[in-house]
Amino acid sequence: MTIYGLLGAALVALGLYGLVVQAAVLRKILAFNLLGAGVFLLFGVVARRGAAAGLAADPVPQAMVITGLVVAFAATALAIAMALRMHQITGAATLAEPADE
Amino acid sequence: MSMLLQLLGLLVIAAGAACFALGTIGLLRFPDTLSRLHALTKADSLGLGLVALGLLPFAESLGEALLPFLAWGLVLLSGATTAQLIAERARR
Amino acid sequence: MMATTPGGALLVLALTLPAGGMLIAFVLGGRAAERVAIAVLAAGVLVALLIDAAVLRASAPLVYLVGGWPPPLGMTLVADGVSAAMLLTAALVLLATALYGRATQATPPGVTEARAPFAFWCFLLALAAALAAAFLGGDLFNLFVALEMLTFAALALACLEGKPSQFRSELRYLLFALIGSVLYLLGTALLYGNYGTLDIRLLAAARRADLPTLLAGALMTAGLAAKMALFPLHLWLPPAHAGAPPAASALLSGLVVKAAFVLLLRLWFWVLPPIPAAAAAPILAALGAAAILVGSLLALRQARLKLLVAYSTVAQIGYLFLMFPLVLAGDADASSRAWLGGVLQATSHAFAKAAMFLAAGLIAARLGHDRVAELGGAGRAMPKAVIAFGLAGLSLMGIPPSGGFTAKWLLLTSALATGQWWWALVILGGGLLTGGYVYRVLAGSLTAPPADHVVAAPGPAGPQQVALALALVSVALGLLPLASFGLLEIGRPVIGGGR
Amino acid sequence: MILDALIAGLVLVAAGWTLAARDAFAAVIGFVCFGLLLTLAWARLGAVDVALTEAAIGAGATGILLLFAVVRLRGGTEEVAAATPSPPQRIAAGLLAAAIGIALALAVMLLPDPAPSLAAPAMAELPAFGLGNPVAAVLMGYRGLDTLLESVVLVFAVLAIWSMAPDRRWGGVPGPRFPRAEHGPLSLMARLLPPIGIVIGIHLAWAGADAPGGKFQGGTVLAAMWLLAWVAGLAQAPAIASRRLRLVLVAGPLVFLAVGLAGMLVADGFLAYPPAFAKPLIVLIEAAMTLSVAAALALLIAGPPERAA
Amino acid sequence: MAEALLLLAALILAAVGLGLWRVLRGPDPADRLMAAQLLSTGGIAVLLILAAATRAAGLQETALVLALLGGLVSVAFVLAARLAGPR
Repeated sequence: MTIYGLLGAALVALGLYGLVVQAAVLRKILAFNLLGAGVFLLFGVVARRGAAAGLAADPVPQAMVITGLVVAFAATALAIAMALRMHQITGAATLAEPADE
Repeated sequence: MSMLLQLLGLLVIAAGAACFALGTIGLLRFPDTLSRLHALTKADSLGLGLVALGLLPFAESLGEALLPFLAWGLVLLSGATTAQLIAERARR
Repeated sequence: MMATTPGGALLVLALTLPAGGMLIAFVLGGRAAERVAIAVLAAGVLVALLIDAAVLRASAPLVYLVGGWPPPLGMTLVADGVSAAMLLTAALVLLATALYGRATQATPPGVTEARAPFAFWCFLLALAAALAAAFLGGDLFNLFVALEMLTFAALALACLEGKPSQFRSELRYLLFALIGSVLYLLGTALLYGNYGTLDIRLLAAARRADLPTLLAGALMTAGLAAKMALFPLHLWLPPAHAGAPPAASALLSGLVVKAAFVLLLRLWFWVLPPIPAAAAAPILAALGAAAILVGSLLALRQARLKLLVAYSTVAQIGYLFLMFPLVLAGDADASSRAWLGGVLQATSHAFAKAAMFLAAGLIAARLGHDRVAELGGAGRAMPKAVIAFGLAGLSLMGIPPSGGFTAKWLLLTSALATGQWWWALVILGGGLLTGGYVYRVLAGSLTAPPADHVVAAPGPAGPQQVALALALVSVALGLLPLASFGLLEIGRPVIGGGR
Repeated sequence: MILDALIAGLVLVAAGWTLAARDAFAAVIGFVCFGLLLTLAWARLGAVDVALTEAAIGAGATGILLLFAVVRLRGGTEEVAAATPSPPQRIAAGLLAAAIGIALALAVMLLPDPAPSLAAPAMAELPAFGLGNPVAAVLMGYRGLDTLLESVVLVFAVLAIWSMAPDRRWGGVPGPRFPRAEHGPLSLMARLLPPIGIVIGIHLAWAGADAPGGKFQGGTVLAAMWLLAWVAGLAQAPAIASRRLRLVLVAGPLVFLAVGLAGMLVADGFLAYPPAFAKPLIVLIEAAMTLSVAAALALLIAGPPERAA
Repeated sequence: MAEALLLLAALILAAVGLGLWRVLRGPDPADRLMAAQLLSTGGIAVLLILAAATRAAGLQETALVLALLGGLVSVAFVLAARLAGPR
């Protein structure tokens, strides 16, 4: 169980790093999803630690993760729709200001 | 009796694991995409089939016994389809 | 044990009315969406007033146990003084923006439904629901969902114009908002693991100063600060807010940012243990001070009116952060003043900034541009809009009598009373700089000769009156006697004096 | 425990690859593998409901979404190179991220033992709902407001994505048009798989009351089946102006809201159920939600309207 | 018995996990996808075995969902590649 806690922490770190360092929007979105997965995994560890009453894990954090996963998916879809529109209009794949302005 | 069957099941699953290993070796060692494709599709569908078979003695109900085979069928179907699509693409 | 209080059902109404309204407007489509939105937002003002009255009458927070399940298993909706005040502020600004939008966001004749107007009316309701959820939520995870509702609604409003240049800044806005939400969520994971509940009141009773709590506090503060565009995370805000249509900008700058502020209050004064919080609060205030100075200086240098107003938001948000070390300083009276000042700054800025953006939008629409250097004649062409801008400017500067003055004066006296005079200097300096950029706009639009193409024919009066009304409210907040702000004290955790 | 170490290691490799891959396409494949392995992690953590959700949404739906995006986002490599932070900035970011990671790991280790848990009270009150799955009881009962708001968020998200369209496309049909696959492997799969998938999806949604599963998982499977038919050219996306489509989208949240408000009159309050009817009401909500979730997820993947109706 | 099953699951995962190397190396996108597919099939096998070993309800269904959606991801990949082709 500890190992998943460490994994969650590592994923958060990786995701944050990727969000800062990656330039392309799509890669930022991927990094955001890694970060989110790390956070959810920490919820999972918390749930597992709270195993009681014959359950393998505390159901409350589990329900929170399910809610969070759906919301994260919707956010990803929105970010991608915006990135596609930006690409369609300006041809840009990053958030950097265009050099000519 | 059931113990014996379960041991037998373990052996079958082990054979399935071997199939997965072979598929991986093929994937890693074969020289080009198409031959890797052939190695892979056979190995992994066979591997999963053996696992489903080997799990039979562990099942406690009919549904539980049949579900792995349903999953296997789905993998076969989509595996075959995508293999064809990939081959189509690789030949181009 | 917590229980539903009389009047608690009003809280359900405040939340479900706009949420259900949005769903219905979405199905009905077209012009019906506009009618639904205006009816629901008008009813929203009524509900907010009833809630304020009920909180005042009870002199205690309203509580509603959702599903009848008490926390920690269930969750609550709670309206204390801050929620009630913010709810009313939001309801009024939303209704004003809707009335303004009747002129600028009407479905054009000849079509049954058009993209921007339809999205505007639906997301106006969506925003109302999200704000209600954020102000009333009594559970930290439920507040996360509220934050995400807010992100979607705010982002869609910001993108309404559909201009090519816009998607870059709005996408950056989205990424900042999402990172902010995830950091917040990370904190809630730690808090749940540490306390086994996310109910704010239960956490307040159980809080300990251990590593998980402090780390959670730091992560959640960082996330909320990113959403509030606190210096040095402010870069996304000005282009994102300035790029939106005026009605949307007014909501983004005036209200959306305040939802994160209310969450920050919950976090710092309810969830975090007071002693480490008091130690860390000066950092928050220092960043706020930097935001005031940098934001004001940048606003002074902007060539575009809407960007100027947006940078002013960065500065004015800075003031909100000054309250943290003052509230936590341990002097009961100064703490209460700082609390009032901070919340009053949030409400008066909401009215003033909404008025400013609406006025700026009207001026820009009339002149065909929003270059600050060429505002000549705006004063003659649309006097009410310019007056609205000026009055709102007074409140931002902190000149009496105005809500902004009372807020800043309370913060200032609290800073002096607790011996933290340096924050007082920042407040005064920020006021001077604010005066500088407001003066630039007013001087340009009042004195410079009108450009040829600005004809004297008056534009539609309605939108101008809306902007003016908002500005007047932000001024009128300063005419209320201090005692009338007792509402804001209801349900406030007592810090200092006691322990 | 070997299994756990193996899963964790592979997840980390996949995550690292997702970040490090030079090619965006390779990164997306890495992410799909990541989601897959994460499903195993959830299974090992005893959170089967989450494992199901991760399999359906994290690995499946997100993967499909990203794959469609990556081919349309072929971006200039020079632009990316120019916008990439400099090595010192990257090192600073790396140090900051590592510090946060280490602090988190420490904080997780320092969480109290025995851990606080709501498992016992959640189980104790379970009979009030007539449900066998405690996670479903949390989602529909104790924390029903989260779920209600989340289902509303999905409607927000769909409309937000639609509103990204150019003005002239408003009311049109979302997404690209796919050529109809009359024969060949794709056509075969698009005809064979959906009937099975629909049964599985409905089973998941239905079983969610008593076993792992529920509206989100079932709805995702249904959405995936529609997407398959769509990409094979066998199904057409409806125009976004369609009243019926919008009704399907809001059916779930609206039914949930209506039942919740009715609870104020006939039960203990908002989002409370009268004890005798708790289970049938929850099943009713779940059914409507499954439909709405399926429609919303499919439309989120299809994107803004791109063609006239 | 459960331990033996878990061990076998670990073996299968190790075997298909090595295939990640192909995801990393490529060179063709199709190679990467095939490796991902192998991983998916292996993951399904692991879940099925876990279901038998731990008797936790719902794991078999999870495997089923992976089988359904895994195929769809592959189809999406090929179609996406087709879509990208002409441009």
